[in-house]
Amino acid sequence: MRRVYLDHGATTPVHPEVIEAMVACMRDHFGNPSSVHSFGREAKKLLEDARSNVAKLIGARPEEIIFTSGGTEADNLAIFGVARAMRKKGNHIITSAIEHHAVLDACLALKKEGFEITVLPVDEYGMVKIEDLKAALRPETTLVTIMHANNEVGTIQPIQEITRIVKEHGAIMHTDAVQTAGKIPVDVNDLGVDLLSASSHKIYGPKGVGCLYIRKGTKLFPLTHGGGQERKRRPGTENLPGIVGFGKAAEIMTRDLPEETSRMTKLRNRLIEGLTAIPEVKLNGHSTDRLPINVNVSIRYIEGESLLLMLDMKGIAGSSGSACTSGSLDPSHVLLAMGIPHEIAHGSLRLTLGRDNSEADIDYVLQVVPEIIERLRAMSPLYDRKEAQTCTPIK
Amino acid sequence: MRRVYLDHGATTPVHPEVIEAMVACMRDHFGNPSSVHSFGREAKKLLEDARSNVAKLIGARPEEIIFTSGGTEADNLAIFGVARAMRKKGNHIITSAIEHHAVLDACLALKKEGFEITVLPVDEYGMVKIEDLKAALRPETTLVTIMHANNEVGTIQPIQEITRIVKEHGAIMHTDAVQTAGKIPVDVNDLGVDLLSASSHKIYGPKGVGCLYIRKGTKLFPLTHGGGQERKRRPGTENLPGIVGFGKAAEIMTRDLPEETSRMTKLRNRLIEGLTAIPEVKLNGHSTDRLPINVNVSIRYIEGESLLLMLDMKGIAGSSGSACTSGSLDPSHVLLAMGIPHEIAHGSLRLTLGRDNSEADIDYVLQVVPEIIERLRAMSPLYDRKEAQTCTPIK
Amino acid sequence: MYTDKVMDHFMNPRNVGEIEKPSGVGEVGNPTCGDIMRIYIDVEDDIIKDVKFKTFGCGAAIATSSICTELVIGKSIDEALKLTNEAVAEALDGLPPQKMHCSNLAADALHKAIADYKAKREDSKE
Ligand SMILES: Cc1ncc(COP(=O)(O)O)c(C=O)c1O
Ligand SMILES: Cc1ncc(COP(=O)(O)O)c(C=O)c1O
Ligand code: FES
Ligand code: FES
Repeated sequence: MRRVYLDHGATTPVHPEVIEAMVACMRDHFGNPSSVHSFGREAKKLLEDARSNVAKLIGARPEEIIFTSGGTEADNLAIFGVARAMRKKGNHIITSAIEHHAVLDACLALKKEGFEITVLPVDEYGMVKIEDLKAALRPETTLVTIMHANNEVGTIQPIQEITRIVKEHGAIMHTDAVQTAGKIPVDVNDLGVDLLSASSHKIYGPKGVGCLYIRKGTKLFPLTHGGGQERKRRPGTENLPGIVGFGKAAEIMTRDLPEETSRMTKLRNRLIEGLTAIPEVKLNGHSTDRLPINVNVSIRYIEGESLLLMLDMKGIAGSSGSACTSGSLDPSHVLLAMGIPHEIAHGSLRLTLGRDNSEADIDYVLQVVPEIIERLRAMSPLYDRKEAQTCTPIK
Repeated sequence: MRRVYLDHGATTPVHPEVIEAMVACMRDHFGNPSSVHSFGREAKKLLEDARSNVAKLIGARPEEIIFTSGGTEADNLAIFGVARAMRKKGNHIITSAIEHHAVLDACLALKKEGFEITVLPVDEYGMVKIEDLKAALRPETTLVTIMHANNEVGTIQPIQEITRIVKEHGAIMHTDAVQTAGKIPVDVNDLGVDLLSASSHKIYGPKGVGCLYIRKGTKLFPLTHGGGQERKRRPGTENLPGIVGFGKAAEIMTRDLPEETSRMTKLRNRLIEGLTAIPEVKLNGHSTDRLPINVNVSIRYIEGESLLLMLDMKGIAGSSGSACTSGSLDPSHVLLAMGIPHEIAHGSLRLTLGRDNSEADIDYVLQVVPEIIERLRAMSPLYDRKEAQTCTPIK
Repeated sequence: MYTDKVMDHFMNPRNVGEIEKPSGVGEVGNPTCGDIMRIYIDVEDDIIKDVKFKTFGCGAAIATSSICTELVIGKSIDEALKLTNEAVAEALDGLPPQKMHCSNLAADALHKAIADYKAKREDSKE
């Protein structure tokens, strides 16, 4: 059976060159980078080479990169780290309603520690409004954390403009760039941010490694304590094979970015056109300020998990913001924040493109999806009603 | 040049079968374990198989294992997690003076949060005394954290007995088994502990992955917040290749433990005999309650870093508790806690054995080390003085 | 995640559709995740002759709907009323824990359809 992986927003296959670099590291340079001897020095060199490559990907200096166990830890380190370090200055933090749970849940946990959190709303395209941000900033605001691009609907925020306002106000600016670093141009100095999170497994590197960019001079408490690794900001023996893999992935992404971005954008646009041509299928997110790899549609009268299962039987891997896939009781907080009603969020489908996808993959998806929608709608009690015109139309 | 790696206490080479399993995982099963589709389900299966293998290594049930980014995070999660969760019950924590920095520094950080910390002393062999523990327990003691075996001097604590007393008192017991799990028999039910930390890279698995055993029913706050992975105790996309590698390493260690333990013990004893035959070289730590892989000696009148560098020139990799290697101003806190004077701790040498070491390696070391000691002592002003009998003798 | 039996009933659901002049109709919305099931029954002499369903929900919801229709066709309404959520889940060789609530949909909708049938019968007697 044809297998078409369209869940690159969740994770990506590991690039063969990345695997090669990791194997070489584990086979030939297994030392502990903290050790005095030659095994340690070799390991240390690999560590620092990887740091340079990751720094280059986002226009940073190597000494501003702290390796973490992934995007989640990077987000937590940034948010807890700055909030606690700046506590004497203020206890107010601003974030947005469409952040990843790594950011939102960290902010909620800070609330329990006595911090005040403002969660900015977004418009129907998932965009934060500048006026809302301006209105929310207070003298005691120490940190603003707003993601670069959203993982579900792909909307890209105007981080440069946001950061300018935040910095003018004297607060610290963090952005979760897990979905952008390596996928669209990201430069910490262009953006102006103080902190930026990235993750390896979204860009063809291994899972379990990420980084936090920390602009020189930014105060931050560590989350964990122990050895003096990573300038005391993140102790523990470094995940050397993972870091080496991340470094190699960053190198490849830096090299291939322009070409891949235009190729992805073309495939994405074809996929969006094809899917939204199906009756009562609507694009979620922004039509242009959008990740090149992201397609997200709501398909009325059907539920996302059953759609994913049927796609899976046809070899197609996607994801959904349906409550039934979330393990919790609610559909995607991102879709809800964009004002999409529960029952429509239930029928959302996210397809995220990657390096391995071809035009033929898109053809296959556009052949299979309409058939499956047809089948599921035929089973749906909501679709009946629609024919009887008792349903509220999609706005 | 012959290369003899004798720093297995710092980290180990990755076993070829481990590399193979990791490559297969990255090449063929790169999905996100949280995804609904077949790529996700395959990844989930690998994750759970690894969990079973790690559980088996320490006699636990799979659902009691939480994967972390290493031993440091496992220690921090246990200590912060329990201390904060039990805060209403009490604010007193007991640890020992020879813990790894991941434990000691976590406890120190808790002190800043208002906890009271008792640091138990150790005897000259690095052993915690049961009477000291009994005297330290208070009604408000919620957590006792004492390591299974020490990473520097290899002393194995009577954790079973300690745990019995702690549990009778109604407190929670954590042990850092980073140096024991996979090297000597470890069974969480024999030991009776509530929490136990282990790390992959000390047992021929990859760096950057470890686990915390959490006995069913033990309350614990997470360190980081985000997705619902690892039963909400440790969010973030799982380090799947690392975890698969750890699982494979655990499987190999479970299989080879008895044989390797007796082989290591023999090599260790030869090495100890040979080194302590050199004048004014003395064993640190316990002679029998000792890790099979650990040799630690103090070599008077010389300094550890220069010794390591000279050994390195001969292809031998070891480590030292010298202040000059520590990056801080003090020599090993472990040696100092054992009552070893500064100047003697300075001249400590740790050689830690592994699967790849042979009798011939020991021969080589026992030929090279005396020559180097000779050379360094010839340079040492202390050695002069010694001949003039002005130095305090080693007790 | 799902057993082979769940996947079979999900991919090849039995008795999907509607009954033109049903003896009873039951509809439930699962308040926990917003899913909906509607069941139609055709009853003759208190025996369920035919059942059809329509479901908006996850794989487990569709599979439980399907097996539920199979379990009750040919049964008396009294027997059908004894069908429990657990029995439905069991007939599918089990459901993942987080999906157990989906099995409520089917049995509840069926019981509602039977109640509807009984109410209609009472009405017509009057
Ligand atoms: C926007 C965003 N932030 C954070 C994360 C978490 O990163 P990681 O999976 O490396 O923990 C993800 C991915 O899951 C993400 O998409
Ligand atoms: C006793 C002990 N605890 C904790 C650690 C930390 O483990 P990791 O290196 O996996 O962070 C080590 C090793 O460095 C150790 O020897
Ligand atoms: S119908 Fe929503 S989880 Fe089953
Ligand atoms: S003599 Fe140089 S660091 Fe100690």
